[in-house]
Amino acid sequence: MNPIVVIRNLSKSFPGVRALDRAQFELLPGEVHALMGENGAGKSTLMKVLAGVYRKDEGEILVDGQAVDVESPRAAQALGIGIVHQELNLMNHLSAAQNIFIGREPRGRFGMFLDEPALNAKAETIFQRLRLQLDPRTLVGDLTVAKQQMVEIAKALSFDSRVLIMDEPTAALNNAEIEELFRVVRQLRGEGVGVVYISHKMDELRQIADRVTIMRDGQYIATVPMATTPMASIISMMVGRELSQEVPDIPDTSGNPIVLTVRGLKRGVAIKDVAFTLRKGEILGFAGLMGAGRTEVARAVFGADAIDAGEIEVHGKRVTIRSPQDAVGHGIGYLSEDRKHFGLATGLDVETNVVLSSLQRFTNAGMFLDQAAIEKTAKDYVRQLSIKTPSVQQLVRLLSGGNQQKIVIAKWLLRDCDILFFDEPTRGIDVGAKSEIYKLLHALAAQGKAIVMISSELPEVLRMSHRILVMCEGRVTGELKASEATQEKIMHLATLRESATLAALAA
Amino acid sequence: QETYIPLVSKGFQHQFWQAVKQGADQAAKDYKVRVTFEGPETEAMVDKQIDMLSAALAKKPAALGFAALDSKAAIPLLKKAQAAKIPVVAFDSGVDSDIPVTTATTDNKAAAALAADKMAELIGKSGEVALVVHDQTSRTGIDRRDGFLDRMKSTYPNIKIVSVQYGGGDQLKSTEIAKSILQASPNLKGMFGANEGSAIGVVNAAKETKRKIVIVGYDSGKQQKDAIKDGTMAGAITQNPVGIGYKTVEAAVKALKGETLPKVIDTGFYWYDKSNIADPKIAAVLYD
Amino acid sequence: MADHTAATPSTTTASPTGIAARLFRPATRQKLLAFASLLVLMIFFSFASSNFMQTDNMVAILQATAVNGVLAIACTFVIVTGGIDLSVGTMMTFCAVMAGVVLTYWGLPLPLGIVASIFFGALCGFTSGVLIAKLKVPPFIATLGMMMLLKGLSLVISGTKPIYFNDTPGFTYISQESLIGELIPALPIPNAVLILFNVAIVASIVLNKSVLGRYTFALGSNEEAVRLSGVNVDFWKIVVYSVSGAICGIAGLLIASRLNSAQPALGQGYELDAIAAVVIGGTSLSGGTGTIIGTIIGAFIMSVLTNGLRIMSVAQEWQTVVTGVIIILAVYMDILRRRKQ
Amino acid sequence: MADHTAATPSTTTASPTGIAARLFRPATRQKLLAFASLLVLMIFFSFASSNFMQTDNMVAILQATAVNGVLAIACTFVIVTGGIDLSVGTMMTFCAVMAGVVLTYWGLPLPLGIVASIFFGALCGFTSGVLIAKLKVPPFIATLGMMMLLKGLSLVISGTKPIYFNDTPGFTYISQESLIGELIPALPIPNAVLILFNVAIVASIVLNKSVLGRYTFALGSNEEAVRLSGVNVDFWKIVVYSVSGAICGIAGLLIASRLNSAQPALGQGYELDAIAAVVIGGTSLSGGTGTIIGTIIGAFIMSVLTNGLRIMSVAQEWQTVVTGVIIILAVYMDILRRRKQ
Ligand SMILES: Nc1ncnc2c1ncn2[C@@H]1O[C@H](COP(=O)(O)OP(=O)(O)OP(=O)(O)O)[C@@H](O)[C@H]1O
Ligand SMILES: Nc1ncnc2c1ncn2[C@@H]1O[C@H](COP(=O)(O)OP(=O)(O)OP(=O)(O)O)[C@@H](O)[C@H]1O
Ligand SMILES: [Mg+2]
Ligand SMILES: [Mg+2]
Repeated sequence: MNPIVVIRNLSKSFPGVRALDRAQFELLPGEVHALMGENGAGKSTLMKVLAGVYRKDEGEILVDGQAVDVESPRAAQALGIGIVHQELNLMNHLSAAQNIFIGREPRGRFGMFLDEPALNAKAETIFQRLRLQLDPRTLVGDLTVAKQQMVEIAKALSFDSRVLIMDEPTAALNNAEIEELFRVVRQLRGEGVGVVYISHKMDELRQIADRVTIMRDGQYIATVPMATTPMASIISMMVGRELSQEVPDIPDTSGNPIVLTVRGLKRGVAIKDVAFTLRKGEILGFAGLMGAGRTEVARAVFGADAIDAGEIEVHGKRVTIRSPQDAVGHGIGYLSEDRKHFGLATGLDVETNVVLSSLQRFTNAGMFLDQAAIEKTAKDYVRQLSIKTPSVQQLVRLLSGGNQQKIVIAKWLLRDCDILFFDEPTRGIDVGAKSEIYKLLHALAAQGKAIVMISSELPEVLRMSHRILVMCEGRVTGELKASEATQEKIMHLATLRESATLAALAA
Repeated sequence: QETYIPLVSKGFQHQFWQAVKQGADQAAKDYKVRVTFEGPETEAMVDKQIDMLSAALAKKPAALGFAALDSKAAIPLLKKAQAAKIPVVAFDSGVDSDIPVTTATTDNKAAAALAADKMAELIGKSGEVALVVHDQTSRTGIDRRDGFLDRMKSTYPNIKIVSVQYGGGDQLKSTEIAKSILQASPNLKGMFGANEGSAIGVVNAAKETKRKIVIVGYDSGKQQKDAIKDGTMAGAITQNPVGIGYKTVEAAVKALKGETLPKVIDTGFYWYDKSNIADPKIAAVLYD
Repeated sequence: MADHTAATPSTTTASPTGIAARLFRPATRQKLLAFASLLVLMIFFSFASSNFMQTDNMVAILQATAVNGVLAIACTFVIVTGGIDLSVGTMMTFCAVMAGVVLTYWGLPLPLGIVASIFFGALCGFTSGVLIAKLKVPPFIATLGMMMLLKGLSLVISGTKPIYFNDTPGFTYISQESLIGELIPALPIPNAVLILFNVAIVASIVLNKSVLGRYTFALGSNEEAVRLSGVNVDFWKIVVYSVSGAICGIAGLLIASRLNSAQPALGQGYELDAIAAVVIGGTSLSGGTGTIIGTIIGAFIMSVLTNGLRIMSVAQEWQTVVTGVIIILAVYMDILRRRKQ
Repeated sequence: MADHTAATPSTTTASPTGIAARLFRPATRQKLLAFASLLVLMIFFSFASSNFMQTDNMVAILQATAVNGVLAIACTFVIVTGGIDLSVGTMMTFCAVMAGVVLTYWGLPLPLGIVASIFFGALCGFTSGVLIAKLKVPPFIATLGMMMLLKGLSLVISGTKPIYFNDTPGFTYISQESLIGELIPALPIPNAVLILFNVAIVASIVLNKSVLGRYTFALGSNEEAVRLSGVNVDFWKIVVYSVSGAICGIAGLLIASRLNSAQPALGQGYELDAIAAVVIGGTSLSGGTGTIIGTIIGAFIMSVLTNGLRIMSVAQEWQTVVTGVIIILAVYMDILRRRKQ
């Protein structure tokens, strides 16, 4: 079989960074080809060059054996190359259907006016194919990150491309949606489409990928078949060393003092009478399906959104939290699931973002900044979290997605809160870094911090939590001890709809 | 029922117009009528003035005072006033139409020509002269500029006009403009500031650059009077803004009573300098 | 940052049929509520002065809104893309002057003058568009430069004198006469107002139903995403600025016809009024949202306010104070209304 | 994992010491290049007119920049947060009028007048800040309203008459006299310029080295992220507008001292010049970036241009045309320079 895409000796530099260094890649029709590497290895950059977003510095790209110059996204589309970008690229003020067909709107009369019904119908067809429950007319800005991600995927599918690049498409998705996505991907593979699949989730890759190309520091390392290569060796190729997988033992925290009590929390339809407690030194996992309301709960407790009702006690004392400032004042931190919009000032540099919520600590006379101390602190965290950046003065916008995530984590570590909400903390983070973050969370808990970890990856919830709270449709549907929790039990609680819960409570 | 007479003027914020307003208010008191006074921000805003005029007409006034920015543009509304039997008194500059019952005005061209004569006399009828004017397109700006330039051209062949620039009557801008002109013309002998703001700008520039030139101004105001008293300014032309305002309202009242009015009420203009500034006749037409 | 609460007009939700049903939909109620500030103002002024609520004065208000309204529509397009156009005022004047050149200096027939005005508007808009899209000059600077350039050119071309249209008999018809008044004498609404509403309707259709409109919103929402979708962003941006320019050309005709002359010095300062109308109408300066109806309401709020204060004979310095306060209040009311939604 | 970060080029930025080395760093070269447009203009005018490059004229240019420069600095703070301030011009006038009230009407001593001007500026800024941060009125509208409000108030308070400072002998010293000239007679640089540079230096330090400055940038970059970091966003926004207002108060003193009077009708239109200087100086209107030095260069570009064209006695209508073109060109050059970087 002739490859559809061949990339040879491709190099690309950004100021201060050689993102790609003679990288290679080959894609066959009808295969799902995984691209793996640590954060900042150059995966996204390689694919952006292929999709016409960046121009290559040197090297060549062959499509169907012909050397091509992919000079713009439009040129890529003409070559049959479609891409789901790692970062969402949506127009929030337009509807889902309008987003999907931007630039290819069905036209009505005179070729000037839009045929909205046709547009919505076409979008609906794609949603059905994805088995996605979504009104094509909903504004994208009103959707959750997960739904937005699905819209991006629907958009890529709408091109009927021969090459489909998916850069971490499942970072925001839950298992059911991932299943649907995989079904579609397999179907496309059957039709002879070449799929490039980038992900940090190993189990997914096992399920879907045929071959894997591994990259490290912008260089090509190897291409191996997925089925026959042990995961450990792929990982060691990625990180360039062995990674130990210690399984932490779960301490008993049931006797620790309670640091946070939430009672009767209500907010519109998103949060319906939520109550929970959090103990010192405990990691409380929040499990649930997309839209279960976990993010909403965290934001409400943090004061980011106004609540309709509810009591919050911190260290046994009633507190009123009206703004994030109040929350931070009471020692509560919140790491958002949407780093680009809510976590980072991406136009500013690394050090500023790291110290953003602790700025007052770096002042002389309460006014002027101690620049040296800021730089030193930022450098410490860059080292501690292995953040890949040319300097702490680099703009955060220019970092790879995973490294951006680490900066948000650094920000909250530095703030040193007693109570931390981590909303999808490992989203888009590579295996190596993931285990670093796990270690970090355990270390924090061991220091006596209380942690709420919201995660849509069940294995992660199971592995990390001392106790698991499951939510469905804005209600807490159950609580599980770490020892008794299984994927099945969680899934059961996560799908307990309102009437079922009432019945269960009555029983 | 009190008699209501709105005055729609060319401006409102400048001291000149405030003086006109003062005269109108005085006449309103004397004749027991109610007047209002308004005008657009700049003398370019012809359409804004027309909106003001139509709002004034909507108030069903007894009579109307009007200083047209562009007389042709206002004719449809003036016709409406005529149809509603509202007498219109034009002031400041005339309206190209026979609708106004009378016009209370200063001959700006003749006044500027007088300024040119005085300037020529003071610099010995030869040398370089420059102008700072408030506006390039408004009637008063054009008339004062052309009145000055025409007289210079026709009567004083040895006087060279090196520059005419426009500062919108803004004192700061006029100062900068005058400074640039002084810089560009080291031999400049005299400068004419065509309204209060322009004249003050010229005075400021001369002070800041410590240049000795002959300055001729226009209108009055405290700073111009001070400059004349301390010799920085040789003299200035003043109109009789208070008189314009007074006469306008007076004429309107007379028109309402059915009295016949002359076609033009010339409110006059005067040259004033150190020698006659304290003269009661002059002092009466100067404003602070 | 994305503005999650803002509603796009282009996505009117599932349409139930029947006019009554439509009228009572929440979305429609919402839109009607946008008139609230305007109504409050009008009611207030009716009580404050008996001269306010009279046909003549209503007509005067309509007439006074025409030019600013059309300019505001032009601005709406640009602002929805997230840009800004400071040149609308002087561009209007420039177009009027060009119409004067064609009609009065060259003595060509009226339709050519109309075409010239709109053509030169589109040309100026095109130039701004090229500067912004191709040379990447920020809209503020490109249109500021354009504003000064056109102001100067108007003066140069006209010889710093007004150009009168006395030799073009039908010219005043455009703005001053009343087609409606000829049919219904009790409603002497001048043609300028008719033109304003026609421009508004066409603009509304273009913005909501056409490809151009779609890209206008898309550009304002996330330009990079549009570019990554393979759309020729530069081209569409240039089109938007050209359309906006052409609309300024219409405004140029309106004002020239109203004054029966092209006044070369006029125009600067008008851009602020136009932009204010757009923003009072609920369009966000960060782009991606906006409605023509909002803009029209905004323009009316401004002219009702100005007219009402004049009718009440409020001292002019106080008029300015009150206008400032009311503009803030009107927008604040609109914000409260949306927040409740 | 730690060894991997070492492999990345994080070592390239280790700062070389020594002033010479610093001067030749790319970052410094970059900054110097920002002066390019200014230099090109100055060289051009020197050739065009022998009267341009003379001490007197240089001093005149410096002085002509003072007011606009200070206003532009005020604007810079607001623009870096992603906001805009249309009220700087009339706020300046209002502050001048308030100084007049304190000094001339009430006859209080000079320092109180200075304090009053700055205080009322801060108060106005504070009010805008509250409207924007607490009531969520968009900055454009809040400051537009403020602009009109203050314009009206200046006229009301002053009785639409200039207030003269003849009874406060030291008042003209603020702007007109020359402290430097007393020491070095060859350099009669007026105090206004000294004040401009002092304000610039302090503003630069505040923007780059203080907590306020850091939050100013952060707000402009991503306000929501700052809020979710537990920062009191509203508070800091109000502080930024207040600081900006206080700086307008300084501008008010400068202009009042220069004209030895508070001219209540002046000020509108100055905001566009100030904002233009900021944007020409490379600050983006969408916030998050900006430098005071850039703003100062922008202000100088504008005044050199105006002065040069006047010295060349270019007809005024052409001055406007040329200014428009040059502003666009200057910004385009700056864009090219950054792109090369
Ligand atoms: N526009 C840019 N300017 C400067 N540097 C960039 C830019 N885009 C990417 N980089 C740098 O190039 C390197 C490769 O980034 P890339 O986004 O391709 O990584 P990645 O493999 O996709 O990582 P992740 O798994 O975190 O998404 C990183 O060091 C990143 O900081
Ligand atoms: N910006 C928004 N506008 C409107 N509705 C929203 C918005 N964000 C969330 N919702 C709704 O609120 C509910 C709870 O969403 P939330 O994001 O808290 O879920 P979650 O459990 O955190 O899921 P996820 O896995 O997506 O993070 C859902 O019904 C969702 O559709
Ligand atoms: Mg990536
Ligand atoms: Mg969530």
